[in-house]
Amino acid sequence: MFKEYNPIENKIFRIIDNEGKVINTEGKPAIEDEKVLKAYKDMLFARTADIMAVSYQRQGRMYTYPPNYGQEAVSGALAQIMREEDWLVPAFRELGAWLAKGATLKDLFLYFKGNEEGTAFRNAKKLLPISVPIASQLLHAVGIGYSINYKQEKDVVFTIVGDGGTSEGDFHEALNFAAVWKVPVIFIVQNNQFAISVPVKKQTASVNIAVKSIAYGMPGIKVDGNDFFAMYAALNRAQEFARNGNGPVLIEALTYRKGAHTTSDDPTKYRTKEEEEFWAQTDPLKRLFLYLKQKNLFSDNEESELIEQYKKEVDRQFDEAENSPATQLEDVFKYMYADMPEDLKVQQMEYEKFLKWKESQQ
Amino acid sequence: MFKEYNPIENKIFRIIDNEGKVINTEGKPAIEDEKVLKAYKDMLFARTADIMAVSYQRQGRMYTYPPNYGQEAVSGALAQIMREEDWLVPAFRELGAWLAKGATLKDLFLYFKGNEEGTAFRNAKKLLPISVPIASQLLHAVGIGYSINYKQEKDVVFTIVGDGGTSEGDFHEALNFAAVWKVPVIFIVQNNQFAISVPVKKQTASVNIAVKSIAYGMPGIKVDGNDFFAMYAALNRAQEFARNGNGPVLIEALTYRKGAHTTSDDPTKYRTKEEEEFWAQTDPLKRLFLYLKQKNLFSDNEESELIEQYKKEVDRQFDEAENSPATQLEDVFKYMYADMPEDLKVQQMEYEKFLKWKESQQ
Amino acid sequence: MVQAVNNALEIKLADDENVVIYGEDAGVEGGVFRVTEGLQQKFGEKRVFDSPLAESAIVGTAVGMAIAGLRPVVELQFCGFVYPAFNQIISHAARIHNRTRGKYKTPMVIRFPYGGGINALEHHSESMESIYGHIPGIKVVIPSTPYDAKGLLISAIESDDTVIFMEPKRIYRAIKQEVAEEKYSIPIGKAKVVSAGTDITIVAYGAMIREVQKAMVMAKSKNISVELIDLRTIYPLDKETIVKSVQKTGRLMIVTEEPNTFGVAAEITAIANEEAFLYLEAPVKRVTGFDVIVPLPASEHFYMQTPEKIFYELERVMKF
Amino acid sequence: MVQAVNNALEIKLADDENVVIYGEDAGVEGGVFRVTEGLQQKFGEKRVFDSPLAESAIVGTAVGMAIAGLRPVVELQFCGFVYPAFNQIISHAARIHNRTRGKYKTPMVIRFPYGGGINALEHHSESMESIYGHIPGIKVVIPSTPYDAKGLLISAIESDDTVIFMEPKRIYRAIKQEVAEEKYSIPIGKAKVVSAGTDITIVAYGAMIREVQKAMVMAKSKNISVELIDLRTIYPLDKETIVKSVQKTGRLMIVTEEPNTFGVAAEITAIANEEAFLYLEAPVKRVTGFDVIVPLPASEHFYMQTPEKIFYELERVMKF
Ligand SMILES: Cc1ncc(C[n+]2csc(CCOP(=O)(O)OP(=O)(O)O)c2C)c(N)n1
Ligand SMILES: Cc1ncc(C[n+]2csc(CCOP(=O)(O)OP(=O)(O)O)c2C)c(N)n1
Ligand SMILES: [Mg+2]
Ligand SMILES: [Mg+2]
Repeated sequence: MFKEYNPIENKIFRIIDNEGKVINTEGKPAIEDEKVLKAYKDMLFARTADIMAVSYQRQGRMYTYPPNYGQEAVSGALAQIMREEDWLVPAFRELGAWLAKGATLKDLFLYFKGNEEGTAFRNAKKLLPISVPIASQLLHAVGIGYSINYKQEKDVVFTIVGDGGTSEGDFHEALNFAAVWKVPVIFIVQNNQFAISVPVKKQTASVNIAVKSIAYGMPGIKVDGNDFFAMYAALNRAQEFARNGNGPVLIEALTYRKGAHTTSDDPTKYRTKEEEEFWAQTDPLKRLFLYLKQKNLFSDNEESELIEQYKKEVDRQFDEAENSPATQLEDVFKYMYADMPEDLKVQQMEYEKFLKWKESQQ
Repeated sequence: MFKEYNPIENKIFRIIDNEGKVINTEGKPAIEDEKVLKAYKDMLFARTADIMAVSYQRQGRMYTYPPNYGQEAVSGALAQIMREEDWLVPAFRELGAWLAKGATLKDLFLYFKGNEEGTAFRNAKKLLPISVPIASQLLHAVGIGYSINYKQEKDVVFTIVGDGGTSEGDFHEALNFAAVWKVPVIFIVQNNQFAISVPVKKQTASVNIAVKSIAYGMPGIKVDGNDFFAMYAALNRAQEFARNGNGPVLIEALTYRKGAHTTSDDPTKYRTKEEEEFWAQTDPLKRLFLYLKQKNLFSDNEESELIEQYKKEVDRQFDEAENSPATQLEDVFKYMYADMPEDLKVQQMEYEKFLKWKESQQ
Repeated sequence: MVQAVNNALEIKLADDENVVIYGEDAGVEGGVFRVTEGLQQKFGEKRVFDSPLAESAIVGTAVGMAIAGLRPVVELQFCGFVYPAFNQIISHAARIHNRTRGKYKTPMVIRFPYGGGINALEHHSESMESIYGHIPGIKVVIPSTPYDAKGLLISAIESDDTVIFMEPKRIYRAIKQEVAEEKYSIPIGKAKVVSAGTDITIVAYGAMIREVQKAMVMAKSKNISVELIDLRTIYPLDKETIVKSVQKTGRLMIVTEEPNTFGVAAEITAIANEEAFLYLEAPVKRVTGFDVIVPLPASEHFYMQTPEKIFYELERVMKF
Repeated sequence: MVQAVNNALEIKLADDENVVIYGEDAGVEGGVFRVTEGLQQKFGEKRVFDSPLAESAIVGTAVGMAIAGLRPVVELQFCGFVYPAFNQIISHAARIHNRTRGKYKTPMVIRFPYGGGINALEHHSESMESIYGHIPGIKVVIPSTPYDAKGLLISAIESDDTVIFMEPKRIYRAIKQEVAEEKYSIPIGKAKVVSAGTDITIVAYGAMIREVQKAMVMAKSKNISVELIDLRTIYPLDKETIVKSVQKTGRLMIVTEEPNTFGVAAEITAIANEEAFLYLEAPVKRVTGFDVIVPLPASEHFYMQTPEKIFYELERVMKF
């Protein structure tokens, strides 16, 4: 697959077209219908949660939120591919993947409500927290990859970065170390074509992003990131490749951020209606839905029902988050160190004195 | 040239063989014999100075020194190519190139004797100081390149980094910015195959270094860095390319550091005699000397005489450096800011009081 | 303050064709806080532009531009995202002048918003000025009002030294103040006595000035007369103004958002100790952040200095 | 000290199979100062190895390894080359524990040589400990003797927190001391009273301890009795030991190699001011570097604290 879709020729790996028709039967991965349906439902759940998150934020009930709208197939495919023993080292726009690794919506809502409890993903295994400093997380993935080899385990690390993130020095250092150390790390670039307002053509002059793999001596492939099947097949192949000791892979997932960068961004400033309409045609859920419908695996009715059901679940978890106990002073100090310095204890005590005084003033 | 020597095929651009015979007449640049002879003499001067620098250091008369021995053709070709209006943004191992831009041996000796006066290259134009933090200088070259475009000038920036330096994030960011901004910057990687003790195969898994250019959408070429003609032709072409507004170029100059990393390094720890002997065959001065000799442009006698003459000149400049006045207290403060803070003046004054006291104690 | 900074940039762009402005989203969009809004439209893409997403490159290329004669004013998006550029700042922006014995200068400004209190997520609320103040070879400026922001930024752009210009984003839009249209400048390295007083000196800067002023209302009701000094410049520190004031009041409190240990407040304490030792009637009080990562919004109120907290500390100092 | 550090590494490699060591030239060559010499031969390439030349990656991958259960001990070549890794240190190594509410730890050590006095060129002589001390979430350790180096490094490797371990390269080979072969540890966060005295307290660490000790010989001849405290740990600071001593002697001087402003000495001054105010008989004296880039060797003697200079300052404090 990697040879066939040599990124230097700027080919793109795609399985279904915008109408959900299979245009590449040879490349189509062998997944049971059931699994495809499950994937679709997961993506639908993620989209529902995502849309609701944006509206909670608009209602002033969360501080910010980075929408996934339009990019769900990347996380959706990844969600099906990751095994329990695989690691996920995320950026900040992969809702479906986080959920698949055991993060809950409640965690996320807490996080975006500014409650640190949400950063921990307490019940998720082998899932790192959301990483905000762009591209810096890729190096953690490589370190984990080293540890996997060191312990002779068979796990694989999936790590994600945006198109903008490919410009950072850490992107380069991570891919270079990964290839030299031959670690089982799959680098997924969600090329949603913007870094906030900056289009990818101002980000790099290379023919595409997958081609950057050549600089590190690792395979790279450009994939239609709005095509669930293509993403699934590419991730599957990469996982197998890495598990078998062949080292890292770079996957460019070409997608489009239909929403705003975060809830404080206004995309009309930097992109046109035409562009948005063009990309609307490629919507990953629409395409997969049409595929399923054509195969009589799913219907409009079922979809509407599911959405209603999902909304309730999302609201339920949001309520839980909203009704979580307020954070305490000690939460500010408790986790700073495994072994807390005396000084922090004193700072906390001193502040408690102030709080007492404050109370006494009322 | 860049198409023909596509680095992805791992071809190397070479004009003369180890015996100085032209093996690629087509590629041979049109330089007058006189100029070739001058280039050889400059390289010989650099080698003489370099060898003497190492011995001054051994005598305890300089603190450290990074030998150029074996890599002289890279700087030697560059010295002939750079015009007055071109900039040089160096690393720390390009003696011949610095001299061509107007740095003096005296400057350099002062520097390696720990005298800041030597860092300024006071009489050199468009030459940046030696840059120690690996790869960081490449970004300065790109900034200068931006300024050239901004002012619609026709200058070109040459900048140098080692093979080890290609692993740093700044290497990546510099090449990426250069290509996006389309600045006239020629990146020259002196691939001398080691970063101190670390061989290039532990530095990157890519087929070669030139191929990294693909990641940035700029031309790249792998050149025999011990072949003066090949370096000359590649640099010449790159200069023309950049001057004509086509943006940056990456040149990998394959060479070998015959000496130690610096005078505090012992290469026998990490490389074999066989390896050293193999590379001795490719010595850049030897090859060019044989070429000149075959063309009756130069002789052993002339060479010996020149070396004697050069030695005197090197010694003279070393003496000058050695007899330079001692640095003064004010040198420590004077250049910290264009507009010096009051506090620094006070610190200087306070120290002067101490010096007076100290004197009074004797 | 956003307006005032924008205005200073516009004035200098018009003034000096060597001034260029860039950073992530600084061009088309006008920056994440809209500080550079409209400037690309007015001055074109060569002078005000978007850069790829890489802070080291933004600062490193500015060093090169400055060497070649331009006066770059670069924007980094948040104090928490300056760190990838740390090497370029400390190893080059701060040193080229010294290293070349004055042959090359680096007249460049590195602007970024800093500080908490805006309900932002991790990495978006920090204050790390003492780290920059500790680096020899650069100057560090923090305005506390729109008026100062404009005058100080113009000085920063005109300075031949590298200037770190930290903008208290909490008051980006919170303080309304008429700012003169014309060009004026405020010198770097001079603190300002915001209000004179006799009982205690408070040194602060940036967004903390406003908080202290609120605390001063409470203090007044208790008849405590506060002399408030706005530092304006973190380095070089205006020792003279601080020392003079402390010699008069005998008491000193410093209010900052930084983590406490090795912060700006420690330095000012040391200055008072060195130069006004015999005048001090009470220990100098540091009212600063805890030695923790600035908490997320749900807990940030514990971290940030409030007027009440400042007043509480002030009373304690007065009672010593 | 090189031997002692090497010995500590060897002990921990033997002790705990999760310990891995890497860095530029740290494997085959044993590091530029030969601190890791022989370890690859003994423990193999998987456990002690060379990395590509990229500091951010060295620290960033260590964060990942630590999360996955290893205990990486990474070497950076000089204090002046840590900066490319600054973002990984401050944004991740210092925060993963807090960010995951203790779910993931980062038991890792970042070792590097620091300090002047070895006739090195630019970027090879700096001391920037206060910057690291100011970062919430990490600990910063500096030994002053081979014995301490071994014991402190063992503690650092065994710590579940990220520890910055700065080695005073000036005394790498200068101090000869018998160091026990067996494993022992010295707690992080505890200063040591090196010698008791009654007239003045001097706080120092790293290579400055030896200089102060030389100055103490001169002081003794003038009948000045000095209490010398070796800080050992920059953060967390052992306030108790400092304050107790100052309460006894009434005078305090701090000797460091750092630039003065916003340095460690300022913090210790602030501590004395806060906790021993009524005991102070003279202003606390900071004996530190100038606020300049450490000069090249030809001028470095102006910058470094010498026994004479320390004695000179000491006498002035005593005369206050
Ligand atoms: C080091 C760093 N610099 C700047 C930012 C501010 N910032 C947040 S998201 C973003 C754009 C990221 O673009 P991309 O990598 O394409 O990811 P996307 O948002 O499109 O998913 C920027 C600049 C940051 N978080 N980290
Ligand atoms: C940022 C940084 N890290 C580490 C060093 C220490 N160091 C000096 S030279 C060198 C190796 C450089 O190798 P390469 O780039 O191949 O250049 P060469 O020495 O071979 O010319 C290293 C690691 C440094 N100067 N800067
Ligand atoms: Mg993007
Ligand atoms: Mg090399």
